[in-house]
Amino acid sequence: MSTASTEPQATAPTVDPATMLPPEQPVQILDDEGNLHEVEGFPLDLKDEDFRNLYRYMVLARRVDKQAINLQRQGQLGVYASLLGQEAAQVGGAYALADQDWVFPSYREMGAALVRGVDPGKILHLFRGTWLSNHDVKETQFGLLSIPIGTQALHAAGFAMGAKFDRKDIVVMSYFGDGATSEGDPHEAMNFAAVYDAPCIFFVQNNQYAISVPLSKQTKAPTIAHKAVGYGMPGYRCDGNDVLASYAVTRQAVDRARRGEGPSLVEAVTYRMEAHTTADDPTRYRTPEEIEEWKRRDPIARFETFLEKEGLLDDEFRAQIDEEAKGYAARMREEIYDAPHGDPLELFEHVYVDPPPSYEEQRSLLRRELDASKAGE
Amino acid sequence: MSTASTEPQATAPTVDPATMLPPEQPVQILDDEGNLHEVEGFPLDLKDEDFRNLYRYMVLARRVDKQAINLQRQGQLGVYASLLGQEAAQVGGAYALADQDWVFPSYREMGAALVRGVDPGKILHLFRGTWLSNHDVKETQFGLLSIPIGTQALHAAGFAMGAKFDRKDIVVMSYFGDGATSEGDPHEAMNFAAVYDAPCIFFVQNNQYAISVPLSKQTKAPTIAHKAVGYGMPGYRCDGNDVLASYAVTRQAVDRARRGEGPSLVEAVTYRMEAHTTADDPTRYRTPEEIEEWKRRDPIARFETFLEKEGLLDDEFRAQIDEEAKGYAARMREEIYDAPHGDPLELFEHVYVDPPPSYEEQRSLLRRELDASKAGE
Amino acid sequence: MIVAITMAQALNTALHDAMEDDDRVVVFGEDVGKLGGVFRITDKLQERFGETRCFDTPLAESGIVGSAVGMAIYGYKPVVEMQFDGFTYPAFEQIVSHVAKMRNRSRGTLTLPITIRIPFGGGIGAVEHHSESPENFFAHVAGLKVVSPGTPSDGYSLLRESIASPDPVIFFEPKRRYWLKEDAELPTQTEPIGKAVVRREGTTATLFAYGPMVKTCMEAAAAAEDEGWDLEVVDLRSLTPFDAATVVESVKKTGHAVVVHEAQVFSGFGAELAAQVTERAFYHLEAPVLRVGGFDIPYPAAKLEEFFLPDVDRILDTVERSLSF
Amino acid sequence: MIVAITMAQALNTALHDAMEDDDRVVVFGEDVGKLGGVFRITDKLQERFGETRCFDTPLAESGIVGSAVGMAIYGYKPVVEMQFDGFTYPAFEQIVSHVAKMRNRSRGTLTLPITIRIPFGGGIGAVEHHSESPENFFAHVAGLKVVSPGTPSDGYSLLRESIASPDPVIFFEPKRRYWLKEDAELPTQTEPIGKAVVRREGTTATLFAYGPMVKTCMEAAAAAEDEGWDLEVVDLRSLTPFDAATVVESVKKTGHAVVVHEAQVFSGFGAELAAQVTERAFYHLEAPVLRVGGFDIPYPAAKLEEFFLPDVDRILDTVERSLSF
Ligand SMILES: Cc1ncc(C[n+]2csc(CCOP(=O)(O)OP(=O)(O)O)c2C)c(N)n1
Ligand SMILES: Cc1ncc(C[n+]2csc(CCOP(=O)(O)OP(=O)(O)O)c2C)c(N)n1
Ligand SMILES: [Mg+2]
Ligand SMILES: [Mg+2]
Repeated sequence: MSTASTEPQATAPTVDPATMLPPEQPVQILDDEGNLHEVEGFPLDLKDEDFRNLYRYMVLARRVDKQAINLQRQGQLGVYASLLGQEAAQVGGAYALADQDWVFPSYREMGAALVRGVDPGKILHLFRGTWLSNHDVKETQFGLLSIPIGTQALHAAGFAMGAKFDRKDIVVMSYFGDGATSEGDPHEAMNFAAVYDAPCIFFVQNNQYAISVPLSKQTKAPTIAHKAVGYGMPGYRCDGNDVLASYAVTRQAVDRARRGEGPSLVEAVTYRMEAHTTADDPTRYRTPEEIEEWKRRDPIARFETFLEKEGLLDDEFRAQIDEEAKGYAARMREEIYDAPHGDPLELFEHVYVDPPPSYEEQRSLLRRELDASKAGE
Repeated sequence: MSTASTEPQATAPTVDPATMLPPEQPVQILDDEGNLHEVEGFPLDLKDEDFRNLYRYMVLARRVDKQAINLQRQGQLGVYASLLGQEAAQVGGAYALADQDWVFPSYREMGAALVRGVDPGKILHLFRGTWLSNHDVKETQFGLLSIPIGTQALHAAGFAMGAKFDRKDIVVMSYFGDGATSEGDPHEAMNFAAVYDAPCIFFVQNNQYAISVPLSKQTKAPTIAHKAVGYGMPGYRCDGNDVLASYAVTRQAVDRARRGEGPSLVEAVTYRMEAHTTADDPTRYRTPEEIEEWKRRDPIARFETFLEKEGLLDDEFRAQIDEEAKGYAARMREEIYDAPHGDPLELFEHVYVDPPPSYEEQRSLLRRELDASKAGE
Repeated sequence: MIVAITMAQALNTALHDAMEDDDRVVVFGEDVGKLGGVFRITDKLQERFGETRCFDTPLAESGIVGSAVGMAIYGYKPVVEMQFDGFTYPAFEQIVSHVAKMRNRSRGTLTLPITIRIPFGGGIGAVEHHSESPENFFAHVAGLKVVSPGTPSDGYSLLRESIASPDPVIFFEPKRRYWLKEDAELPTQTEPIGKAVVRREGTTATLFAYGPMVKTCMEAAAAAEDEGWDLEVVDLRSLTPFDAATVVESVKKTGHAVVVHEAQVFSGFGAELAAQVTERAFYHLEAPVLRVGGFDIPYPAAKLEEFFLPDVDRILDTVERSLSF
Repeated sequence: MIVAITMAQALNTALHDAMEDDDRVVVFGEDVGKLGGVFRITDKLQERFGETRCFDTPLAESGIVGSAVGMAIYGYKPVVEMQFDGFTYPAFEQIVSHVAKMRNRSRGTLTLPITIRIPFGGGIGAVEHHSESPENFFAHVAGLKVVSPGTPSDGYSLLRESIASPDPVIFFEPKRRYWLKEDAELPTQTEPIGKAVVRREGTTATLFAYGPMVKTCMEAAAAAEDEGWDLEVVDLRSLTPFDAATVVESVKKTGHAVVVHEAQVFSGFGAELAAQVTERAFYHLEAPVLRVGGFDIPYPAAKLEEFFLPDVDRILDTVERSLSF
């Protein structure tokens, strides 16, 4: 590490308070009919290939999500938290990152995981319960799914502080939800990141609900993006069902962080089309009308219209994605279906590098129990 | 309680985002030379009597503070957190409350305590260590001094929620410092209060430091008042060394709360002239020049100039305050000097209404120990 | 009328009845309103009592407990829910530094009649942080009562008593027993908080448990008959106050004590029970008090929890170890 | 050169040397930079190593620990300070749910070499929340090491080892012993973490202690000579790992065990020690393991702390009780 230096870090310029409030309307580049409108300050530097890739990831995310729900219905997963409806937010946001960047997700980021090259099958082990996680964080630069709400925001901030102190070109992306903004940890994380000008993006998928609690009962702030003001950082806001806006807005935040100008908050306004998790019953707290309303704003359909108009979507490409999706789904089933848990004795393997002496006794006890139950079978 | 009603509570109007940012300069009504400038939106509804009272409380606060420091120097208090320099912020803010209102202080609010009629001698028991507190909260409507930073903000929010649900005309004032704004609890408190439109004022004495940590390392926000934006409530900002501004600004927030329009944040920009506590050595982290600079902005001197110009300050009044201050100081010494702790067996008295059976055994043990040590003397 | 009621029904009815009887009782937490709680323990309370008596809060546990402190000072009797055991930790400071200490700090002038409900323990195949047993953190904090029912009728009675208690109560609900049934007539009134109850009389050895492990111990005792062992089962019902008298009486009779909980054994509540029993019944013990619990590892993933959790076999193996000491 | 060094100097030097030896070691927390910490344990580190190696944070303990997790994943070895024991609670969730569990959760791929320094315990006449003994909360959490030095030379050595440890360590500094002196030469290298040490050999009974109570127990043992008792004193040095072997060996020799800590006795660490000793040395015990600690009440105001805290008299009374069992 190159941290022994005592020269003071360059400090980012303070954000001009006058320009701090997010615009009244979220940035939208594709309108609901799939027409593209360039928005000042949020240039699109995308090639045809990128447009097609964004589409591809969204479709894959949806298919992977569907497969996961099916696995849950078949009793193969204990529970699953669907991203349906949030494909554009996740894919657009994650697509703005560079190879060397890192992600600290919550538990609903299968789409972001896909973009970052994480094997969705591996992630599902958490939901199946074969182990508490099962992808290699260091290899994928994708943190473990975090269940205690908002806590991962601090890990992201700390990681970004580390990168900053170490003068490395790494941007860190932290995902959390609208509900998480009420917890103390994201508050502390945004404050820490801002104070140290850490290259951290706080990407809030505002899907309108925290389980059953609607946004209106979560905060009185006009928007989630307004929360950035209190940390002296920019608060961006985009139509989270518009993959181009999600990308372009996040890209501004990422570029800013990469230039050493510190963190940003990005609010992606979207909607959780499914239940909170497969264990939830959303009919208790929301209406079919509301869901219908959002269905019309489907992120994939909208982008499809655009791509078709642009001549970027042909049957061959669709077929290719379909193949790829089938491949993913097959791999997920292969990875998860009836996947056995490992040797129970592994439970003692990873807690400590240097386990206490009592572990030997406890391991023996478990071994005896396993032997006895085998004998009893 | 009148809470059995099921009709929905009236909700406060959402604050207009366009008007949300605090003004660039804190509201100042008395300039550094003691000239009064009325500020639009912050009318002064004060009579001569009130002006004199504000002065009286500030002088008393300073004298009481001085007596406390002396008691500490004489070994009569274990530690003490001085309010020197913050008289205008505390007195002006507290003066805006009505009789029925409540206060939840931190540990530096001797000035607010005075205004609210709490006996300063009683408060000092905390710092002497005769007991963990010693004033009657219910009688004084002044909460216990709270040491874990920012935690009392939630008690204030909860109390205000209670008052709101019970449809009682009570405004709650929560004091905390610039450092406290970094903790999770004040964040959660401001969010709760805003969501329920609770009549709660979050009064931040920004005295520029959290022990040794200057504001610039505490937050990147342009001002503390900007933090209100993220909760959808007004963020007021006043010159905390101007008692009239502190009063007038807080008064707006209090009136708003009383009208049922919800909480506000008030930032009083001031300076801690003394060490953090008597245990601290501020020469390690701040310069004499900085202190000199703030000395020139002394809250009492400034107000004195004004009162003199207005003919509101005569020798008789000064003498009267001096008498009163002497009386307070005498009472404090009387209360604290060599004050014995109570019967150690009282330690078991107040933990539970229904103590566990083990308390009898433990009380006997302590009784035997006390007897033995008496016998050994 | 005596009917089969579940733990969940008993708790829901207790909340309902408490709110009916005293309009200072308010219920709040995450998703407790419209949804009725993720386990439906607060089902229909908002519908019945309105949004100022039962309401959803923003997602913030310290906020929930800290605002309960303020509401209690105001004069309410807050009953708050931590959605799961593992999400109690953000509220730890408010519980330890204020809920537990406010009365003592105020020299008795501020009592906080707060009930903090926590669905706890494993066995339901949940994801991480949803199966923790944090009860001994709170047993170590003076100023709290720590209560956990093992049966539906106790669920009702202990929850009513907790809500009525002027002292704050951490109320641990055995979530895997929410669907446990018992023939009972509500309202039930069982023994008071602080009283342990002998659920099954026996002479060979005593099993001590609370919450979810009461049922497991009853099953172990039944199975032990095959071995010719006549096990006594004592349901502690509360950790604080701890009913040393009943516990010691049983040990004096059987001479063998095994304490069972799901929590990790190291510095778990079993240690306190063992230390007290040993001190108070030293010459009656024919073997040391043995402890059965989770291993000293983080709670495992769902498919592995059966290897972590105490079960009939682990209990009986331990009884055997005690008897052969 | 052997000179009289204080615990504070030993700890400060340990931090300095660790930072010198490994530039991944970073020190942060409230007021640790310019001020050098309220107890000056981090004195001059910022001056020497710069603001990216030793820095002040905003006032937020969860933030401190949570960002340490992120920095550790990045590759740093964070040494963070909780300013006082009572201010550790806001960080409880990050410690319990992440610091302790990350390595296991990640199946061994993410180790978190974090040291959390906590000045703890009473006896310095402080105001509320500045004299707590929360060690047993952490001893109950699998995945943590819990360490507390009783002497300056251990202070240096154990802190160096904690910082070097790939496993996270909660490092409890006995604040009332910061000014305790010992003739020693730095750097010291004492027994490793996990090894208890016999500080004084004896035959009548054994006193077990850690952190601030080691000195008190040594004083008690000296005073006990007047009674004709030859007390052994064992300094545990770490609660996790717990050195059952050394503890049991001593009990087998003396037959009488008294465990001493400042923390409230109920569900304190003494219970774990008592339970283990009883189980492992049942037939060698001539009396139950007795526990000496604070009463089961909140830590009292400064003028009353002497009545709460264990002292030589309370220890010797308890030894007497053990001997007359
Ligand atoms: C600290 C904590 N408290 C409570 C929960 C239970 N819980 C799981 S998800 C959830 C709602 C989260 O809402 P949001 O942050 O909006 O994310 P979303 O699920 O909508 O993506 C809650 C309350 C938790 N996981 N962690
Ligand atoms: C939770 C918690 N962490 C740390 C401390 C130690 N501490 C006492 S005062 C203080 C600084 C507070 O600064 P600020 O909020 O600005 O208030 P001020 O003292 O300046 O009035 C700190 C860190 C504490 N009391 N509580
Ligand atoms: Mg959401
Ligand atoms: Mg301050």
